[in-house]
Amino acid sequence: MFYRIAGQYKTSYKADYALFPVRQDAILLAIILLVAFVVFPLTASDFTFRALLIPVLIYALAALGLNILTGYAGQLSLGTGAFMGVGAYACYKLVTIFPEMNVLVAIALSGFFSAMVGVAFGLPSLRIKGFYLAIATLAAQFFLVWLFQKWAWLYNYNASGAIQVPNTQMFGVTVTGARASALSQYFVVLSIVCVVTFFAINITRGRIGRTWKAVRDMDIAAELVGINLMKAKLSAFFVSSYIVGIAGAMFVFLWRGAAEADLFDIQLSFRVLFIAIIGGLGSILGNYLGALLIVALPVIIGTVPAMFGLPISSAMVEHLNTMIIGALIIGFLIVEPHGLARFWAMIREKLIIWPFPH
Amino acid sequence: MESLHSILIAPFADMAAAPDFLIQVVWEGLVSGVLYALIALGFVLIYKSSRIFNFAQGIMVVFAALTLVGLYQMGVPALLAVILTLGVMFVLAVTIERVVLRPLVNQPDIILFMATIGITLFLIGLGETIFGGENKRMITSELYIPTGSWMLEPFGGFVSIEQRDVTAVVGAVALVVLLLIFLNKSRMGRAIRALGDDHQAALSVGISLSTIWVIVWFIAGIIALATGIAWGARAGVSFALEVIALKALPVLMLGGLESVTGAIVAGLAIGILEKVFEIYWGQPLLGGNTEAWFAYILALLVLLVRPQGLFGEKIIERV
Amino acid sequence: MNAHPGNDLIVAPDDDGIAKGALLMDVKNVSLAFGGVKAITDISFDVRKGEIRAIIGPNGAGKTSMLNVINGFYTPQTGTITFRGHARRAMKPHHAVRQGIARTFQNVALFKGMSTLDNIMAGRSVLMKRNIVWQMLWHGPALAEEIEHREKVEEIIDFLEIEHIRHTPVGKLPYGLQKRVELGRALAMEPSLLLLDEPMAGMNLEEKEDMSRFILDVNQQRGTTIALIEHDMGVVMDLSDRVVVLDYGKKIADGPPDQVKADQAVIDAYLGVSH
Amino acid sequence: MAEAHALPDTFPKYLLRNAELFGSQWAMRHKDRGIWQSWTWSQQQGEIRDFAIGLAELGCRHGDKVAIIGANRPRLYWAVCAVQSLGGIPVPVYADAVAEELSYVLSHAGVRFAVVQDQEQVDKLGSFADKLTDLVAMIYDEPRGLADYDLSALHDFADVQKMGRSAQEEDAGRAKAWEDGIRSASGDDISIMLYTSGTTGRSKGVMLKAKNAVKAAQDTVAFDRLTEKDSVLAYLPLAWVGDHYLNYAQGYVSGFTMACPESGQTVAQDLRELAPTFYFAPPRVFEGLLTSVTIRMEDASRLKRWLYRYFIEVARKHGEAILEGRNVPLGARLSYAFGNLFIYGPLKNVLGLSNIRVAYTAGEAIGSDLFSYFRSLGVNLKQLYGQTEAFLYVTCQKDGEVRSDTVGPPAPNVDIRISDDGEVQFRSPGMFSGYYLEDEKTAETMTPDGYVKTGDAGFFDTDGQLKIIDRAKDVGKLASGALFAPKYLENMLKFFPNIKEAVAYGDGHEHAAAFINIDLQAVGNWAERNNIAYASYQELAGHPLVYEMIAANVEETNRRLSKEPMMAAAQIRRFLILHKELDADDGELTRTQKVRRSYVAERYAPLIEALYDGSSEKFVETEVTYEDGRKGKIRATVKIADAPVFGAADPVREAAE
Amino acid sequence: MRLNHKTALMAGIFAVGFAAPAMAQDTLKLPNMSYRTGPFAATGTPHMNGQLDYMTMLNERDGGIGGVRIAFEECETGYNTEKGVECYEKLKSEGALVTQPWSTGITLQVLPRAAVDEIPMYAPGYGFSAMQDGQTFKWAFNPPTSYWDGASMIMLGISDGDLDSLNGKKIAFLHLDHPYGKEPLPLLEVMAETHGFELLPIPVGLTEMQNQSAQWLQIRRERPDFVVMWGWGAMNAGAITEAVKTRYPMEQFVSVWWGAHEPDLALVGEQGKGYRALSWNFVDSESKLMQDVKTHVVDAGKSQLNQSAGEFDSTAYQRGILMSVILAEAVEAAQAEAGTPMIDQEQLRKGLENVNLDEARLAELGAEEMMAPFAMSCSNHTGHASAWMVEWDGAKFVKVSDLITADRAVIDPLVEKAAADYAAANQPWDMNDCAE
Repeated sequence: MFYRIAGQYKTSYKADYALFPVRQDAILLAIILLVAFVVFPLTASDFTFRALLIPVLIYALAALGLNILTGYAGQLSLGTGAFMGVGAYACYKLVTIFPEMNVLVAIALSGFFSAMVGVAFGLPSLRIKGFYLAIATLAAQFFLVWLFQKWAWLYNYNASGAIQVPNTQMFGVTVTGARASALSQYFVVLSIVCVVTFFAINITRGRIGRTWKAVRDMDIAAELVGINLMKAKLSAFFVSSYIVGIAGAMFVFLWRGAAEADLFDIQLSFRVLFIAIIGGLGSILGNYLGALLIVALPVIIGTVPAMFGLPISSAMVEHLNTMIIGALIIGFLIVEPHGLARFWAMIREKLIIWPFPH
Repeated sequence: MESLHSILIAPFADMAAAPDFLIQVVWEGLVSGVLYALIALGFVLIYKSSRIFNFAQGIMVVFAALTLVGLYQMGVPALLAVILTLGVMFVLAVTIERVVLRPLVNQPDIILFMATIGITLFLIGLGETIFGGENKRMITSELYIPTGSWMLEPFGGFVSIEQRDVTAVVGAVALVVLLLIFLNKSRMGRAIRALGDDHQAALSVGISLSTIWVIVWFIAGIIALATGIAWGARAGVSFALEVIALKALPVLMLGGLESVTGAIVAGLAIGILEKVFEIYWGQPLLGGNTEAWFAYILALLVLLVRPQGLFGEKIIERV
Repeated sequence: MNAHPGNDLIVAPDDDGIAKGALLMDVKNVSLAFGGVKAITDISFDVRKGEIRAIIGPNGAGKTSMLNVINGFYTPQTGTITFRGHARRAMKPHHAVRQGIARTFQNVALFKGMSTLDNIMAGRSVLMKRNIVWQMLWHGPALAEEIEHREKVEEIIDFLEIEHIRHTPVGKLPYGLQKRVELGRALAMEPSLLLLDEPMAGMNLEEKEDMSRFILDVNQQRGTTIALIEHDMGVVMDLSDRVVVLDYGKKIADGPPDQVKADQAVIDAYLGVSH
Repeated sequence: MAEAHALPDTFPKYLLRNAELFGSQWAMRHKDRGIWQSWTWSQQQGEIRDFAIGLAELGCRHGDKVAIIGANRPRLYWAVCAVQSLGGIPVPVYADAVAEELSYVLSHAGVRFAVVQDQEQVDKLGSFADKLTDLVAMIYDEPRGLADYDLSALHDFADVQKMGRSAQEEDAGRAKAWEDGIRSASGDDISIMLYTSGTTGRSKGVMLKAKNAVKAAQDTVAFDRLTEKDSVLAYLPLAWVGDHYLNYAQGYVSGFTMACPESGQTVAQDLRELAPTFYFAPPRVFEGLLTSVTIRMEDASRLKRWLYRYFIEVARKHGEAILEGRNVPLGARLSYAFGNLFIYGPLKNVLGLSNIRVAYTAGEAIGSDLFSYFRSLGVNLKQLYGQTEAFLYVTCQKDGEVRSDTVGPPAPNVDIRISDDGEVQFRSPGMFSGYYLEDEKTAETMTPDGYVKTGDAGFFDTDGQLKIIDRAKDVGKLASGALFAPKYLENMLKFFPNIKEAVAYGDGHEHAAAFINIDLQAVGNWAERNNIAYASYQELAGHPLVYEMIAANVEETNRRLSKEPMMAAAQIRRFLILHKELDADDGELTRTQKVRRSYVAERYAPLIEALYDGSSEKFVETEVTYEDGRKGKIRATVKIADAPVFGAADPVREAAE
Repeated sequence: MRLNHKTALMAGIFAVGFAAPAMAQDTLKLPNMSYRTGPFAATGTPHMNGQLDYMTMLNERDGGIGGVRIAFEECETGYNTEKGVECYEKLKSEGALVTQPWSTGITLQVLPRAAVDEIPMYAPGYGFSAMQDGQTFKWAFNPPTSYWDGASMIMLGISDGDLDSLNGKKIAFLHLDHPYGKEPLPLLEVMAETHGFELLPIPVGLTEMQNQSAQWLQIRRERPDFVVMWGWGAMNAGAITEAVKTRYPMEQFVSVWWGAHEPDLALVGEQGKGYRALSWNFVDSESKLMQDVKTHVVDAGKSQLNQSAGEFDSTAYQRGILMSVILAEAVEAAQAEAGTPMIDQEQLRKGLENVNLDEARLAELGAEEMMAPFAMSCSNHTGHASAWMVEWDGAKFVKVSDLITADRAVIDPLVEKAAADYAAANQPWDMNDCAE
């Protein structure tokens, strides 16, 4: 209906490869960015930033990283949480060893550490496939978290074993640590997420993305069209772990403020995996939709009984929440196994051919 | 040199120095291994029959145990509670088949896998809503499970063997034997085994797919209850049990996803090896807690050599 | 502002300096066994530049194994394969592609989740060079490269008359079209030797005619050398310049179609199994 | 240099002018290789120049005929202009013409060159190469499959352009000379020769002089205010006057962008992508669109169906008034605006009609509901009446003065008169200069005072709009002497969605009567919704409720007829629903799906008899040909129904007086 | 039509999302971050029931504090740090006067934020030991005693006051591998060095809490003279059953106060005889305090506690009651100082600094047998109440020692250093000016 695509034709491949070949998509994105960059900062409360917006963005970024590996390259990973941890600890070490380093630089560099670790644990993917590969990432998950606990150097021999984010400034504004305002952290997170998403879109639609998808769809055929499986898989592990790593660094530096090893446990991995799957494997947009559902929904559900003044204990809300999330996951998988992204694509398709049904 | 000594020689010297202790370690590992194997067995059955990687097996253990204890606390006699719990597990199997499996037939593996994680979350929420989140005591003595221990005194030391652990081992062996008889001798069992290879072949036995699924999930439920009782007797019943179920994953991988034998052998092997490694290498050299990852790394290393697991069938790639 | 509208003649890109009719590939004494089962026994034959070479034989004659050996998927126990003057026995399939050997598969091996366009573009992965940094930025060299290859791929799409399914996920296409897309993907690699594994299996008469036409066009217009396996004897005899006949992993005849057709060993082999 | 200020009088001159004025504006687009390949006017000029010079190298000279055969492709359009630039005469020929027909046209025209699309056409021409004694060379656009053809007389379009370019490289003055040649060309040269499709007899080559053609185009471009900002999708046959005029001639004169579809099958999709501003389609295309809209809406959700019905009703009431800028209450305007948001806009969007500024339909009568439907959505759809001999336009409707049952007042500078026997005759700027090599036929078509006979019967309505009622030779008289125009009645009947085909009789009879074919799809749908079971067309056709429904349609037709003084006498008193569908396989229809009235009359003579003898039913036996070629007989007892007639206000006995 | 249902669902979800939460007025918002779910619920729940019931009792009996009703809202964290931060933000946005993070992990996260947001953080009996330094930790309070105090008291308890008697002994420190469990380590390390005993830290991972056979095999091998347990949740029950199984002498097994938890011991019953724990509170169900709670809350059916399991008589429940007693004291003190019943965060902070639960006040409350007196001040945010050793007699805990007092000489310098380090790591850091 609102999508009027008649007359939006392409006269060059360059135009065909535009980020948004359909004008309305660009408008929609512009509106979303306007809301994200202008409307929210003007209206949202600290709670909204800290409990909804910032975590949604960071989780979406982590899911984006995972999606590159699992959705695009077809390599199941259950170790996302630990790779986030690598990013977080790397960032912590960088910031404490080089206090002068701009935290953005530290975050960007920390991704390389997780990328390295990701490639190391990705090596078995050359021999092991499918669910069996999950064991490699699970091994990473448990081994790394154990390492975060035992390797005291990582947390600067802190008595509590936790890492505490120092206050750091960027352009005169405190962006990390307790003194950072939610708004400034939100802006940093939002900007990083936008840039990384842009890069991710570009990679996934180009040669490398095609290579990954080819490996995902049929690795033997991919090899026989000349794709170097090792390069393809390991590059997916690299890029994926890089993004997951910076998401982990942001997770601690721009949101949580402190972290202990258990933060990066398998529950975190599953959470990110949920987001990627509910959002839609093999999609960039889906990660955001999935994060909205998985991260924001519980927060919202938590406020519902209070809104209606229902005398339900917070524990009961939490129990019900767990149930609802479980049921939602099953429900979504049944209704639309390809996730929210496909769901949106269907709506968009419907809007394009409106008023016709097909 | 010194480090090599501490890695390669000292542990064995320790073992030789206190053989009673070594026996105790192995026994402890064996008991864990039996429980790992039981959980893995539930996985294998479901995977064989429906290609579903059932992550919910762990929570089914908790749920079964919780239901049993919860019913007992409501005043139901212990043995009746066991029967009622089995009924609950059957209802659960039917519900899962109807509500989850049937609509998701023919979906990719990962979707089904995610659905079982959904089931897990749902059951956690449900269990906590009904029975509360606190730790509960397993009704060990009420079920006539002996609670004492035997003290063996070999090599001048001692080995303490809990009677309930022995019960668990014996019970597990009995369960496995019954299961193997069922799988090999009954028509239904053969259908389930056939299903792993070929859906059509299984259907030709004349049993509908959904019946088979219900039965398999129910058997998984029985195994879960047995596991829950055994484990609950050792450490109480709470949702923390669920994390132990994750150990079943490396067991499965190591054994090969479809092999019943594999699950048992790998379960025992992992149980014993992780304990021995922890005691003789992990604690002295690595700061302990190596059981958190040992099983996974071991499975990974084995898979690198045998990508299909110890007992899995060799994968031949064709084009 | 496209400077070349319409349909430029697609020129064979494999400028490998081998004259038409000269030796392109020489298979010498190749044997392959799985465990104890012999799939191929001591087979030798050659492929000349610019010809359509058929490999035929009853089921289980070792035809597909032969192709798998040629493109490096299987490593033969003995024998050598000399391609464009380089002799080798074992190699990785992606190296075979780099050397200029592309193939299609008996059971379509497309990337099901990707569109026709992406499938064919994937065939050009080997030829694309821009690294990940350029890919991330997209605008600039990566886009220029993408467009350059897109133009080549569009030529193939046009050539195979699959414009209307350009953006359709191949998993949703009928079998005949999938085969065509697969051929397109192989062509995208700009091979000097194109291996076709039963390109017409499972097709109806009309689809077979179309496919025959495409194969001939590829051979004639692009000058691509083709080695194909086919069950349909009629098609093989019409299409190919020379035929090698396998039976139980052994070569039983080799020569022009007419000669092969008259060969007693061939007749016996084919009578021996029902078709 | 006075000429420089005068308007150009040939299309190549326009090419030069456009390249100068609109050098960077798009002249041509072609959906190819997944995108719309586009050329500006100056690029187009370059393409044409290269080809023209190459063609000249091949020996093409002033006066040479060059056949152009193929689908709508930029290169074929360029060939047209290139030939014109050399003083040659392009002869576009229908691409789907069979070899025999093609052979006649090409040898009749004496073509020296042929520019064809692909291997198919090359093969076709090759099949009668011996007859084409004048043919020097053949040039093809698509090289596929032509690699191993004998190349001596066969050239690739690109190669010819290459020849042209190397000729320019060798002789720096060559391009200039080419342009000079264009500038010095005379408007009296024949611009193009269009062979009329021969419904009767052999095709005739209609010769059109450049200055006439240009003048006609200038008039209509001004009439519809077409500019270089406009765009069209050229999807009609290249050899048809409509395509040549609307797209090529108007395009060169106004400088607008012409776009060629990817292929014949993708026209709808391409139209949707392109969303042109100027559009022409015959009524059946609009009818097809409406049918597809209706059918697709049937499957839509309840809410959408409701929205659709509600807003289409709003549009029906006010849409045309809004389109024509008449006074409409504010509330209605508001409703219409919402309708535009929810229904009209999206609907036009999915049909590719979003940007239409001017749309025409012609060729046959269009139903008023159908016509109003598109107009009410905001599509400025108008009618025109034209002929090859007129270089299309004879009449056309002005914006705001549009009716469905007339074809409008005379086009600018066109002079129309109705002959004594009711035939429409005209004199126009674009008028042809004669049939090629057939002076005799030219003389037959022209009146001595220089009017062209159209062969159509018609009359001017009170507001000065021309109404075409039938082919002049088909118009008959009732026994009473009143005018009887069968096609007119048939068309009125056919506008009802339930009626697929109608055959009217009455010439020499007391009254008019009709055979009716129901539309199986429409009536079948209706039957399904009303739970009427039927096993075959025959059964459905004979169903009493169907008769009732059709009777209502006939009655409505009569009511309308009664309001038209010229036609009131020819109301349909009796009708029957034919027990089988008229079928081209049985010879009842032409291959172009037109009714062969006399053959049908002969074949169903007993039924005609029954229509006039008052009987209420009649048994008939008809031989039919099945799809697989077998023959069989079907038998039926056909009911005959009466229809009420309405008193005419003022019956008129004679036509044009 | 499938799509339409889905669309409706989505619309519903987002509609809910943008509705603003309602707010209650004119109450003292003293929320709690509870965990009644997850592996730690077992020990958490009775404490939280106690905290809640005392506040409910005040509302029922006195109409709140100073005439203003108390809104003791709970926000469920499941001991999950992530949820805890979310709860913190949510409660902050609702105008909470205090934050009770209830897990050392959450405490560490919230500590710097609370200082910036200027919300007093109340961590009774847990949290970061250095928080006692009120000059550095202006906004944080951990009365009545810190973990370092606890560790010191345990050492004194097992050595009967003679720390040097531990010389040459081997002490295993069985702890949860979590910031909470690691908290006493720095102090214990210093003490081990000073007093010549061998400290053997044995961590228990979150996933191993219920299956500690590896840890207890290690204990069996190492044969320590004492096992000091710093566990929580399912870990304690696991450790106690393993200890019984391993035949570790119970009288050498000592826990911090959280280990004084009757249900854990009930699992082993008689076999747990001799097990000791340091506790800063003691059960006195007949006290006026408890009887008031019983009358106004439990018997009135307003409590969530599990009566059949004897929760009312449990150490944990009554400890929870005392946690709220201290907080209520602070509110009263704040009201008195501010001169108005409706106080703000800064006033409550002052109130906490002015808590003085001396013997007289404890008697007035009817809790004189339940805990030792203590007082906080601007520079002392802990108060350092003394504690008892309690011992499991097979059915219940009994006092087996007099009040033990922590060794300040060892602790205070460590606190000073830790506080300084903390402030340095969190520059810029606002100090509390206690000069006035």
